Amino acid sequence: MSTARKTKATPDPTASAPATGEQLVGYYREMLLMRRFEERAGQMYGMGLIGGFCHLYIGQEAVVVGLEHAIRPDDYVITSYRDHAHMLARGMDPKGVMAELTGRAGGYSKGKGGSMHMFSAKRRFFGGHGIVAAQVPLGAGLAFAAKYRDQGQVCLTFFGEGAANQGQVYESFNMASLWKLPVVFVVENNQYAMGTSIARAKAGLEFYRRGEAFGISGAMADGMDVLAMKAAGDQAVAHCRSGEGPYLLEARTYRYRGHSMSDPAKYRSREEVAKMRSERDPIDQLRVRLLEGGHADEAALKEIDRDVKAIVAEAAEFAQQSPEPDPSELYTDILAGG
Amino acid sequence: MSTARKTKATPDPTASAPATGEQLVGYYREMLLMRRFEERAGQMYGMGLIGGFCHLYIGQEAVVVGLEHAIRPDDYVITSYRDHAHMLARGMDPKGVMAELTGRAGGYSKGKGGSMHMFSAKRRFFGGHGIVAAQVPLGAGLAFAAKYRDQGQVCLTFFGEGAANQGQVYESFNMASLWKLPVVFVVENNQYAMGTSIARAKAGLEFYRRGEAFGISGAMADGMDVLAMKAAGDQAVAHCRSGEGPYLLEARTYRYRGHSMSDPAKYRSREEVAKMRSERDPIDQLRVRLLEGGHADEAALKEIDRDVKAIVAEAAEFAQQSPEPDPSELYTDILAGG
Amino acid sequence: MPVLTVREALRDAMAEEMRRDPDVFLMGEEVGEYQGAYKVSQGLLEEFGGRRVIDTPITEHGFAGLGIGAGFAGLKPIVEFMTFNFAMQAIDQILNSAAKTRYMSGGQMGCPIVFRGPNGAAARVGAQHSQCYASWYGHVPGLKVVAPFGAGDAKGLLKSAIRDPNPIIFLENEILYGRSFEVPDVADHIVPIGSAAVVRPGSDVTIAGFSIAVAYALDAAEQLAKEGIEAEVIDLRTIRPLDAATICASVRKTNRLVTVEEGWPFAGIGAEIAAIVMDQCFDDLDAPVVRVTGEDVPLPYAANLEKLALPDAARVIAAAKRVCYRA
Amino acid sequence: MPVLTVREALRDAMAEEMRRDPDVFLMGEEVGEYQGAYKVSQGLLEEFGGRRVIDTPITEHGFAGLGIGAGFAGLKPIVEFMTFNFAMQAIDQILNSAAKTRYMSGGQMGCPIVFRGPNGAAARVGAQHSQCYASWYGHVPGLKVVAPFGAGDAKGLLKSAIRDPNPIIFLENEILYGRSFEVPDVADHIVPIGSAAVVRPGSDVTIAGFSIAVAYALDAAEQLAKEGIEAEVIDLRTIRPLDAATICASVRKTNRLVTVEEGWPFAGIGAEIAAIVMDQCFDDLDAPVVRVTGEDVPLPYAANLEKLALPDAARVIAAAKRVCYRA
Ligand SMILES: Cc1ncc(C[n+]2csc(CCOP(=O)(O)OP(=O)(O)O)c2C)c(N)n1
Ligand SMILES: Cc1ncc(C[n+]2csc(CCOP(=O)(O)OP(=O)(O)O)c2C)c(N)n1
Ligand SMILES: [Mg+2]
Ligand SMILES: [Mg+2]
Repeated sequence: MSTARKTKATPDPTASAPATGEQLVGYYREMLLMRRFEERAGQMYGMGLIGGFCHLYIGQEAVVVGLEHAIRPDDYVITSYRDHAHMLARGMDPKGVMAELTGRAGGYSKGKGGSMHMFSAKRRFFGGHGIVAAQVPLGAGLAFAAKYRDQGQVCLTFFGEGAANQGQVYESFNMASLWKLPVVFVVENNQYAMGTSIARAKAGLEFYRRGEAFGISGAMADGMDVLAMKAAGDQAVAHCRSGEGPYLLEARTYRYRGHSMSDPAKYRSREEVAKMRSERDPIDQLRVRLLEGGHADEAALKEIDRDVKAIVAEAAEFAQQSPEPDPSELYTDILAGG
Repeated sequence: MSTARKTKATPDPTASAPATGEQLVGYYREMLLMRRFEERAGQMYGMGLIGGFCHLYIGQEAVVVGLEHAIRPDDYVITSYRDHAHMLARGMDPKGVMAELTGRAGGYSKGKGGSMHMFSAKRRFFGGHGIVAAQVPLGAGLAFAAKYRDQGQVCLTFFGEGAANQGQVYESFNMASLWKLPVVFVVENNQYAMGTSIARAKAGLEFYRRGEAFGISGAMADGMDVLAMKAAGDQAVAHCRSGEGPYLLEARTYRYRGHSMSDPAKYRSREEVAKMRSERDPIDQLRVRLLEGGHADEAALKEIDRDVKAIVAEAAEFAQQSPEPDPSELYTDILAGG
Repeated sequence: MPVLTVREALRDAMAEEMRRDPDVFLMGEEVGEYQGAYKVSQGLLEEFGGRRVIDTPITEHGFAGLGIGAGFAGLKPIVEFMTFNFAMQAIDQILNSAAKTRYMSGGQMGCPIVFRGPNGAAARVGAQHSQCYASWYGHVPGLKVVAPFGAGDAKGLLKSAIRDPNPIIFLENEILYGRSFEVPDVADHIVPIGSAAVVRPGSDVTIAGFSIAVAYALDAAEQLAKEGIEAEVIDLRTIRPLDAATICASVRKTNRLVTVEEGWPFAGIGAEIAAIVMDQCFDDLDAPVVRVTGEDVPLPYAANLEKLALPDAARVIAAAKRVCYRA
Repeated sequence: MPVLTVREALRDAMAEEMRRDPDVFLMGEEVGEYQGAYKVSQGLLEEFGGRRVIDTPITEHGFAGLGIGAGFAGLKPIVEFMTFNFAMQAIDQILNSAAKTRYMSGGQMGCPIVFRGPNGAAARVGAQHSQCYASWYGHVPGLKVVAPFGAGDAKGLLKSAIRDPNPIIFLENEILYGRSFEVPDVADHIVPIGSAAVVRPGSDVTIAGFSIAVAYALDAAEQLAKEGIEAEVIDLRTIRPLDAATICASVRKTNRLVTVEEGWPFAGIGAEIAAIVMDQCFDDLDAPVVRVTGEDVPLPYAANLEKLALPDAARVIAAAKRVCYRA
């Protein structure tokens, strides 16, 4: 019987991955792309070009960028409906993502999946799941496959702190620990599950310690700091890659917008959001670091901004020009070979 | 946000409830009744008088007897399919229980429920549940009702150590802790879930510590010692009754028979079982204590034995004489008032 | 008669029953401070407080089971699922604990509980959020299954459901929440569970549906009337027990039947109705029953495909003409 | 032809496919060391080892999801549910993750997985352990649903299911596990999913059923023959996609149809067949379709009531006579 391994009882806020100036600029570019992409998606939703649910990632960019740089392209990634940025991080084409948001044939799911349900087998992105916490056992299963095939991949399994109360999460913890599956469970703790602040839904220990009962080590990291996330990711991935089994990483982050586009977010004060934005914004923080560290000057950053805007504009354009799926698509892709 | 309350990190094997001679004799009588009842049920199963699944409690008697004496008649009790002894402990009529096993009209469920599905609204026994761990949220719900009505009851919610891996258990822990529900979660750890020994299914901490993540105190107790169970039960119930919320009690026990009557239990050695029986048997242990403490002599114990046998014989007789339910019962009790 | 939205009618039903009976309480995700994900519980936390309007963590399996346990103890829980899609997490508890226990206990143990929330398709929310569960729950003895269309029935049936000693599946529809209907202005408006309503009389063809499908049926009937076909529209209102008598009486008059539902066709409500009607009025049928259903596909997100996947008045009209041999 | 029990046939199917394809693995409660709760996986752990025959904790929701994730990654899991009753814990994953993902991904992401285990009533195991899920799963696009009767079909269909790139619900029957049937003695016995079999030809009435109901149908046919009624018996074998062509061809010949299933009547498989037959061969029907089903009650434990609650040959005979107007 295994017992709990040591868990970092307190987060180490000074942990920070070393990075070259070039890498820092890269992170900046990626985070900015996500920010602008999401802003544009929000606008297009407002214009009626995107329907249904649309969950923006604004504020949380450092989490997925830091972690993506801790893994290999052939590793597995799976997440919830709040998935646009995770796809961009994986290197999926912004055009295909945006066209899926508009429900067009050029979207990653040919328009059939929508914002919450997108995949790229090629980029090893396994969705995009609308059912809260469904991706957690699925992610354990991707890790199971990695281990079964013994090819050394890990699986990053992202879920929200609200999802962390679902029972299937603990079933997955138990199996992942029992079978030493190479899965990093990433709790993106953005403080709210729809209108429910963590304190109202969670009893007991901090999320990163909820694996202890199942012998899973955990740590917390500053989800507003891309280098902290990179450092935490490196550590978590090394743990899994070495065959030691799963790891539980809690990223403390914040979403600036409502839960989805239809949520006015009246359950928190404007001040709370404004304070976060002005003091903790992951992009602003990195921007300062870039300038102060001499890794980039205003002109370079402006150019990145231009580039990113162009990419987003192109994606938006594509997403509006791409035709709706052919009516015949209604009855395709239900079954393989049938 | 609440944090984990202190958990008894190591069980206190010397903890033992004070008991008068009369009480001890009473415990002995109850345990013996359960033992003989189950033996008889096993025989009747062998004779084809009982069908389907039939899960005997032999070996575990100290758990339910010790705990029943820690609660009040108006408290709530709920458990799994391994429920015969829990009903006897609650003071339900052995005739009605046995007649349910034979599927007769005189059974607690008129023969419609069977071994796994029996209830007594009057005795506050809420089943008898065939789906592993289903009773855990249900038990939290009974405790919720107690708290809602503010009448001071607690709910004893029994489940196996195999059931303790089900996700709904952790969902229940979280809610029970969040809302301070007066529920004692009792893990009857009899070492096996069907053919699966604990080590093969459980990662991480001991069961009594699996509530820590949710801020639930726990303790372990010797499930082969009725006084240890009574002492642990007193402590757990006092905790709940005082408004401090749920408590997690793990009883280390052992089942002598197969999982159900159809299990030959080849997954463990005869020696393992024999050792347990000869060294740890809860009834034998109490018998020694009674004799050595001068609370009863051989003659008195023999009389108890006779009484118990008579009760069981009467129950068996009733269970065979009671008619099958009337065919018209097929379509009754589906809905109330319809 | 005052006009209410379905949302308001449902809220009023809960509020009235909570005032009437202190054992009634509401629990679910975001039902309290947020006033309901779709604002159906607007104002209830303010009026009844946190003891009776309870926000749960995201743990459907757990809180459904917890509600059922509370029901066993005699409380009368209303459990809101944010949508019925999420009730799949909890469906074991709904069936094995709520629906079967009365029978398994020989009538001793009841569970007066209402599971409610939106069912079926909303607008562009994709395959995981759009399933219709009417036929699944309708399949199961020990449950009653209700699926109202208008606000009056929503209110009267929900009040009946809350008072009913049995487990009730109460299927709402997100798109209908915002629609307005007249609601009878009586002190205690009750609609009994188990009876369908003829919402439009007609002689040429019967169109039977439930929930939002009634809207398609009524639209279709209007247009059919212009072409000289008088359709009788039946709002089933209750799926289980199904009011076969009302359906068959209508078929005996019109000799033709079209069923309409948003759910998938295979073993759907239309299939059951077709089988019943064949059994009970075979000789009255002048044409085979035609089923209008959601298409047999997971619901697509794309606007054009979603429209193709769901029933509408045009399809009901085509079906009605087909059974009238006027295609 | 060699004679095998259904249990052996299923085991052989898994063993053959595991030998053939290293990506196939088996997981579930007690499938390994215990050799399966009903001994269906006898010998597999010994042959294939713990990497490919995996005992799980009691966490259906979790291990079903884990299996689906492994399927997304291209492995070919066989997930055994000790009984399909316990799959209700996992049904969200089966539908929302396994069945819908291919569609939601525009065809990119597949899930080649088999969920198998006993379905429906066993002997006296009570209401929580006896439900038939054929109509529930049959309802859902994105799944294939298989329910064999004899050992040959059990083997050939399970092999097809394991090779199929789609999620398959494979419904077995505990009582049939011990029954023996001839199994074709070929190297690679495959039965394609989606085709029913006429297992007894006849001209007077068609009797269509699946799983153990085929036994009742065959018994009934024997006895009916003695009374001069020649029944054609159809083993549906696959529930989804249902082989409507074979059923309708038979009905066009016999003009009468009885369906048999152990599940509940409301929106069951019989309802779907009745609706299909009405739609496709209304004019061929000389009598309304009669459904023989499990009674509309949670399954009782008492021996006499259990017998009353389940279909049997006598009821099939009565139904056949009714549609032949020989009652
Ligand atoms: C099983 C299930 N229950 C409820 C919902 C509705 N729902 C969607 S997102 C959400 C909140 C999730 O919060 P969290 O896990 O913290 O993730 P975040 O949205 O903050 O990223 C809820 C309740 C759902 N989609 N699935
Ligand atoms: C959801 C569910 N899964 C599986 C089963 C089959 N089953 C019945 S009892 C059991 C083992 C339970 O073991 P444990 O919880 O330790 O209780 P014990 O039998 O030892 O008292 C299993 C797997 C079931 N009844 N329900
Ligand atoms: Mg959150
Ligand atoms: Mg056990």
